[in-house]
Amino acid sequence: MATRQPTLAQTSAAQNPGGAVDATQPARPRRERGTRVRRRRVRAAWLFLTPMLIGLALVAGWPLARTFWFSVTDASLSSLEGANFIGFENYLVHDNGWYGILADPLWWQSVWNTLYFALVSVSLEAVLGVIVALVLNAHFRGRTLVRAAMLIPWAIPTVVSAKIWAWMLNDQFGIINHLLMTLGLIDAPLSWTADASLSMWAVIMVDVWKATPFVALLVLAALQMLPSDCYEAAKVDGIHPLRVFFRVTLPLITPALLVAVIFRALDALRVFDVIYVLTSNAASTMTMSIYARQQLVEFQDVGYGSAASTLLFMIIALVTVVYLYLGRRQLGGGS
Amino acid sequence: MTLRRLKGIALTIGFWLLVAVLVLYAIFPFYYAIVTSLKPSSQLFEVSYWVDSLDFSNYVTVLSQPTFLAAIRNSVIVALSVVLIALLLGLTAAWALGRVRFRGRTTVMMIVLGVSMFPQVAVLSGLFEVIRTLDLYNSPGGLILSYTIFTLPFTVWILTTFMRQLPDELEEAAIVDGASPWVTLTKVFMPLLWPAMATTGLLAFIAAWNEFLFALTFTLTDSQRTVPVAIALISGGSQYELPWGPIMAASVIVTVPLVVLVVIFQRRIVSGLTAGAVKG
Amino acid sequence: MAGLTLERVNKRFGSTQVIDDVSMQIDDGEFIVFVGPSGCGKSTLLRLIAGLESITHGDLMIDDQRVNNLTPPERGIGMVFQSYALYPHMSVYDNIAFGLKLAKQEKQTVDERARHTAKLLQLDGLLERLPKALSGGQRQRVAIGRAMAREPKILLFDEPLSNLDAALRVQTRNEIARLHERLGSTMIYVTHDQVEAMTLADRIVVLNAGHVEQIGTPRELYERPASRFVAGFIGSPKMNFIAVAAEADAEHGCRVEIPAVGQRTLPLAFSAGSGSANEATLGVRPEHLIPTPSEHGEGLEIVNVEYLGSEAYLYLERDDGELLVCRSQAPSPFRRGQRVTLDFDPLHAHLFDCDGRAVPPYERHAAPAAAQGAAS
Amino acid sequence: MAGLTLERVNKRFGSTQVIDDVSMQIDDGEFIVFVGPSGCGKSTLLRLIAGLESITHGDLMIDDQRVNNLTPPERGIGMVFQSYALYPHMSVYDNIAFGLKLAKQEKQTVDERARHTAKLLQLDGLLERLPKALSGGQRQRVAIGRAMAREPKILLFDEPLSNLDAALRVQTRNEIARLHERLGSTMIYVTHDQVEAMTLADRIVVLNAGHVEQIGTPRELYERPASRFVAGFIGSPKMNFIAVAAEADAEHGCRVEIPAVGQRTLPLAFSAGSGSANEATLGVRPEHLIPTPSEHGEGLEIVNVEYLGSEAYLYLERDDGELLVCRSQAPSPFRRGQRVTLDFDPLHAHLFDCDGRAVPPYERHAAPAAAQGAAS
Amino acid sequence: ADLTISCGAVGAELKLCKEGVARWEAQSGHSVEVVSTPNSATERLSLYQQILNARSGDIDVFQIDVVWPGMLAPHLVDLNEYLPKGTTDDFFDAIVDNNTVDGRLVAMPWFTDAGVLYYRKDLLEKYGLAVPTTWEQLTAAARTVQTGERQAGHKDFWGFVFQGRAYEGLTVDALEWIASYPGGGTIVDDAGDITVDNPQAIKALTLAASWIGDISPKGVLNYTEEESRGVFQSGNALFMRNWPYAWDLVQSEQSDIRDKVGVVALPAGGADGHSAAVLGGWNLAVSRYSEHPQMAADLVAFLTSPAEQKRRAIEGSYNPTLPALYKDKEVLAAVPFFGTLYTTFTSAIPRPAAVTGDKYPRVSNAFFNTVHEVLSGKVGAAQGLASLQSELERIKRRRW
Ligand SMILES: Nc1ncnc2c1ncn2[C@@H]1O[C@H](COP(=O)(O)OP(=O)(O)OP(=O)(O)O)[C@@H](O)[C@H]1O
Ligand SMILES: Nc1ncnc2c1ncn2[C@@H]1O[C@H](COP(=O)(O)OP(=O)(O)OP(=O)(O)O)[C@@H](O)[C@H]1O
Ligand SMILES: [Mg+2]
Ligand SMILES: [Mg+2]
Repeated sequence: MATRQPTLAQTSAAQNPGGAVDATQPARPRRERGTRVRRRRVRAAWLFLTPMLIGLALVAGWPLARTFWFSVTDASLSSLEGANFIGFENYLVHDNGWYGILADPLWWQSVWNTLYFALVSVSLEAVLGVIVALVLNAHFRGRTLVRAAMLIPWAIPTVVSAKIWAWMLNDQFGIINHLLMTLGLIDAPLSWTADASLSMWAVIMVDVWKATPFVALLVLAALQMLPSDCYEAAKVDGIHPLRVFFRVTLPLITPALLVAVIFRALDALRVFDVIYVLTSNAASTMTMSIYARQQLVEFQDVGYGSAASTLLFMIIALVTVVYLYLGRRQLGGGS
Repeated sequence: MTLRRLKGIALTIGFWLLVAVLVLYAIFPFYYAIVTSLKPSSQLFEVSYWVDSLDFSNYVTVLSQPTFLAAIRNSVIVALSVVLIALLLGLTAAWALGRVRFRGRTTVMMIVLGVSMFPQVAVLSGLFEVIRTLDLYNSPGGLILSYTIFTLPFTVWILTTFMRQLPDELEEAAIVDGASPWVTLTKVFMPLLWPAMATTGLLAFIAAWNEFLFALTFTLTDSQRTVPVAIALISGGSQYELPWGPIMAASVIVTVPLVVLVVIFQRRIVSGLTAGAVKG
Repeated sequence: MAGLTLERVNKRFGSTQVIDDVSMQIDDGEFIVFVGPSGCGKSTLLRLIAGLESITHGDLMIDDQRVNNLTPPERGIGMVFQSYALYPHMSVYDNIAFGLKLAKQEKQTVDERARHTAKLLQLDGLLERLPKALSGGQRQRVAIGRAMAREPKILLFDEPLSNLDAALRVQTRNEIARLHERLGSTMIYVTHDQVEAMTLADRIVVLNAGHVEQIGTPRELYERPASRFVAGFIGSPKMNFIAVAAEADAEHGCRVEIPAVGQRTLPLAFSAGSGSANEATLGVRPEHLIPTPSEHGEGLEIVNVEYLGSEAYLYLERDDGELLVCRSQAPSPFRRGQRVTLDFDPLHAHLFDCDGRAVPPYERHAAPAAAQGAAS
Repeated sequence: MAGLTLERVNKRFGSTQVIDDVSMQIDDGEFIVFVGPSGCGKSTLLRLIAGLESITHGDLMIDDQRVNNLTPPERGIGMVFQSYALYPHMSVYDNIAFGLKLAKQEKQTVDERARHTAKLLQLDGLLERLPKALSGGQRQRVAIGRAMAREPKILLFDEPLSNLDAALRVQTRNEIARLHERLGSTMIYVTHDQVEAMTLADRIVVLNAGHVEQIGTPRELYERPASRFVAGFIGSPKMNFIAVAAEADAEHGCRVEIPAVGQRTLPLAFSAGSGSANEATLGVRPEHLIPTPSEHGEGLEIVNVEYLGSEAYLYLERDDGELLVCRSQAPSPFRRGQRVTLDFDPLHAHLFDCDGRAVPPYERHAAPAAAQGAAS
Repeated sequence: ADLTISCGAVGAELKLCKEGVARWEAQSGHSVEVVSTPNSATERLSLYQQILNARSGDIDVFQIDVVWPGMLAPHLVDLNEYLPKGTTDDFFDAIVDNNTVDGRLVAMPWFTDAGVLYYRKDLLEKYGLAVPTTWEQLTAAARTVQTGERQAGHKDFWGFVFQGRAYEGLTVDALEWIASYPGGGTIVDDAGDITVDNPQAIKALTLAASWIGDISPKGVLNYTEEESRGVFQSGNALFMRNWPYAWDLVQSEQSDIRDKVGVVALPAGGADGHSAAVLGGWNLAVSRYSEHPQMAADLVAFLTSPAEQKRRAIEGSYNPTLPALYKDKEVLAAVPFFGTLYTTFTSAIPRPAAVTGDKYPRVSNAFFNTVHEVLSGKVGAAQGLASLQSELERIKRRRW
């Protein structure tokens, strides 16, 4: 059942409430759409959606609209009211050379950093998350405790955990260097957060540590909802557990995994606090969010910062659409 | 037979090794925080792997601040309300999005997702205005409202995913029994969605519990602050001094309830809830 | 109480026509059974009636009111699902009582009815169990109980007994029959169990690939199947079919030339159809084949004798490899490997034209007309 | 190929004894059918053999090797599940091909076998569909195909045909029989379909509440049931039971006093049991009851006539409200409301003592011994 | 409460503020709520901006950094209108000037701050070295001691630690280096012209870059005040550039180096240079959206009064903004180096915040990023400053 609804591929294979629809033929005859039973259900659906939509409109609608607006003005924090419409000057303008975000090498660096960070950390989180979920799904003594232990990283406030890591990664009195040196793996302390070649990996390590439980928890829930008799069938057929995992378990948890990954990806693409606390705003780890925040908060340039936010939004949207498209393709190809 | 047993033992050892490595990676920083929190401030800058002194002064410092206890109370109120609201709105929305086909469904899903695509700083000032307009500034209400911006999207999406996996026949049986969508949702689906609800609830709770930026911006007085802000504002001796000991102690204090919560909730993440519903 | 009318009902899944112009009239209080091969659309048709699928085209009327747009409870319908569809988190008792509670019945009535239903289905000892701790048959009974409890106007069953053992099946079948008698409600029942269909039905609807092949009483279907499909479908073991050359015979009906048997005259009004003029299929039920031991090795070989306790089936292999089945008493006087010659009673023979339609009985007055029809 | 031995096998779920000291010996290549009422533990016993549940107590041997601790594939077992257990995300083809563990270069063999199996089960047109888009029967066939494809040593079936229509059922049944003949593998088959059990089985195992009631060939079970339970369970419609007073008769076996019929002598070696000395139950199968129309309103009333096409069942109501079933030809010469007197052939009568055990046939030499035993 | 004040985020600072407020409450009869704000200056600033932009009167009195008056001026009242004439006469002129934007006094100086050099008396003695007065001397002394200590088995020992992370602290540190050289300038001069690309600045940064990996750990590139103090206080460094706040801590009971530490003014840039400490410190301002501006101004006046500042100096070693207090006996008894470093505090140079106004954060950011790159060796000082110059021109495009 799981695969008939490639979750992310909303447009096609969604399931009919009444139970049955041909996956290859989403289009239905006109007449059917109008029947009262369906209309009633659709009305209930909208009714159910309304509170959520109102909530979102309230918390997101106005703020986002404002961000869009400011991105085409020269607003600054100290003079929001006196903002002037300046078109797309914040994005790109030619005035004795190119100016604007799109002409800022730092922006492009931050875009690259962000994508790199998101790709690496989310991939690691997905793989580790599935492994952790599988471990947590096994029956063994002390499972409760291990489960709780695995969730601790997620439970510690980011502000705090980033500081704990900063503390542990400190080049002079950090325990990591101490440990590595005691073990003889390195002979001089590494400056994890300052060294441009290491800092990105330090950040990734912390992010993976922090967010793996999120993926693991979702995958675990999906694992728990799998039909157990399929596994009995596979057991009787003597299929190697690895094969069962790749051919049965993985396809069946894919919807949940895809959702977990997309939310992780959205978070990773907007990554801010971990990096901010850990390495501040050095160019080697500057991400789009940090860039936008710097413009908005530190430089008070609301117009420019909003433009950066808007670009960030568009890049994330692009990535998401590509991801959803690939996710659907992959699911479609699997059947 | 002996080869079998050997293989079995090897597998067991491998499994426990994996568990050990994962657990170590997961809890070491927390463990280190505990170790640090139990050190007097003078020994802060020395590396030690074990708890070699039991100095509870940091805990005393933290707990003797009435504001910290108030912060814990606020956090609990806010996080619980956020979870309740997110699950309520999320469940209803998930039913609509997961089990009814209607035009605009994809759009709604994308809008929900789109909300998660803006950096938090970008919505900060607009949200601030909304909250002031609604007169929710410096009150838990403002936080509860603003937290829905990041808890709702993933709650909706996750619940939608799980909602879809429930057998159609169940809903049909409920329809024939004369259940309205609301009854179907609450009486039939909700009990079956416990694993998903426990999971999302937990994730939402923790997300709300740990949120910093909004909490900092939308509250002002100590009596309204939440835990992360309270921790961030824990006093050191002066402007530049970071009070590591108390911060670690506070982190440990606020993390423990979450661990307890996880232990409680995870019992809901149990398998086989839909077993016995249908033949195939 | 409710009568039911289907008028040219169609159902399409995407581009697949699953139900194709089905019309029928079901009287108030009738017990209708849908039969047909697997995948022919029985469940789908039932779901259309229940209101779980929307009708692509056509009208469904209950008591002369068009109900295409009503919800199942508004239609006054109860249903037993082929796949149980029990609420897995509710005890047996709650599963049965759920619908009653929703109907805002009084607590005591709910309790009484639920317990009564459970008792009827021998579920009294299991009331507190969850579905997952029940055997297949027990689950099926809970599903029946759930639909019965509300005593709806129209009760729909989708193969409700398919997981019960023989004894319980007979018993539950009788229970359903008695329930039908007591409630007098219209019931529509999907099954592929011949015995269930024949014994329960007031009328049987034979479906084939989404359309109705024949509607009639069990006896009509068994004795006067309208098509080769129905003839082959109703009756177990199924009717034997033999390709024959037929020829109209103005006086007695028609003559058929049966390979390896010879010529026989049948009282049927055969008229050459559109295809090859005299190609036809002779149908004889296993109980109407009369085997005689042959002395000299002629006739057909018995390749298998199936013992059923009260009777036995002989399987005879024809030259072309096809099997003929012959019903005999048990223990059978025949044994495997023996050779027998066959004959049959022409009165019980069926003939189907090349389109599979049954040839009507020959009536002295009708005969010329039929002959004329064939000539024109 | 593999023989199978169960030695005092027990299974407990918590405190519920589900399988109770079951022992049996299954020969290599035998076709064994488990029958029994719903919830008696058939599926559980099958799962114990498959290795899906662990045996609480007792030994399971395959080819004289104790396999209690082996995994299902190590036991060389294939299984068709009552609940299909199809992989929901795989097409029909993949479901069938998935279990075929063949070396990589033999991809073609996998493909061939999968396609062949699909063809056997008439699934060729559906190879690309997902289980979700199949009808109940189609799903069941895929499940059979999946287990068949691997041609394992021991094949286990848990009610594999319960969702097929009659025609396909007969056909698949024959398919399974032929498969059994061709592979020669041991097969264990759970069903509650009498016809399947009788026609397929080399031997039938009748289970009741977790223990074995009788093991024997279909004919043994039908003609010489060891207990009242088996007698009532095997045969449909089920055997008629009448409480009688019995008395040993040294010369002819025993005498029974039948209410409303009178005294009859049966060739059975009755000896008074431990309870009330001469309480016994007379069992007569529906086909051995001989109804005669009564002229003067005596005898029993026919309350129902069930028409089945090839035969009919008469239901007669006794004074105590119980029904007797009588098999008659179709169309039946009797009609509802008519009164008939009954008789039966003593040679086909069964007698069960107050513990439900069958009374053995009377043999001239054994009789005095039995009489002495009763006297002592 | 009648008023809300944000003053200080942390411990002693907050405590002192609360005590001061309590006194005013007792004296005036009004009630005041003290709210705590983030420790980090940037976060605090953005919180303020948020509140002010919403025209919210939630906070009446703000504690603002010396570099903020330019930015926040539009939202703050002109205290001249509410306070009696001559109130500012007794204060350091430099700070009053700093707080006067377009002729409006937007904040009252509360306490000041300036960078100082901490050193290990014991070690300098051990190696027979004098307290350095120039950066070059510091470099040499550090090298000597570091080599010696390491040979003695003190593997983790370093010569000099400072604040090298790419943040405002680095701007301060680097400005101190540059400004200490004659003609090094202050990035942007009072007229608004960009002066950063000059030979002296290049010299200063080249020297600083040479420290990294030599006398300063590589990790210093990610140090803030606390990390440097961590290294210094654990006995692993000879010199440390830090604010006066560290004094209390390194001299605390549990400190490893208690009584082994001395504090002097920062070294000068070369023989002809002069010690330059960058001005830090905080001021009190009144929100324009306050419902009781007069009452708030009174509170500000009270908190910045000599009596209050003296109390703070004694109890928390906060540098007063009133020259008179640096001669006060009781104050000097509590914090001895207030006397010796008086000139350091009075002549502390401000960052170019007033002149660059809104753009100051950008300027500072560009500056510390360049310095960070130079320090980490990615570019040479000359090349770095040259591109900084053009970067600053770019920022100046829409005028300061
Ligand atoms: N959701 C669906 N999408 C596409 N085709 C479907 C869907 N549901 C059913 N079908 C097809 O419609 C046909 C009729 O299905 P239906 O379930 O009504 O058969 P049935 O007569 O009940 O069979 P069975 O006796 O095996 O239960 C089948 O060919 C089936 O494959
Ligand atoms: N996991 C379980 N826990 C407790 N009791 C169980 C469990 N599984 C089965 N049982 C009980 O064991 C008994 C035997 O169940 P089983 O499934 O073997 O019956 P069955 O003979 O296959 O019945 P059916 O013909 O209805 O499928 C039943 O009473 C059932 O309720
Ligand atoms: Mg069906
Ligand atoms: Mg079973």
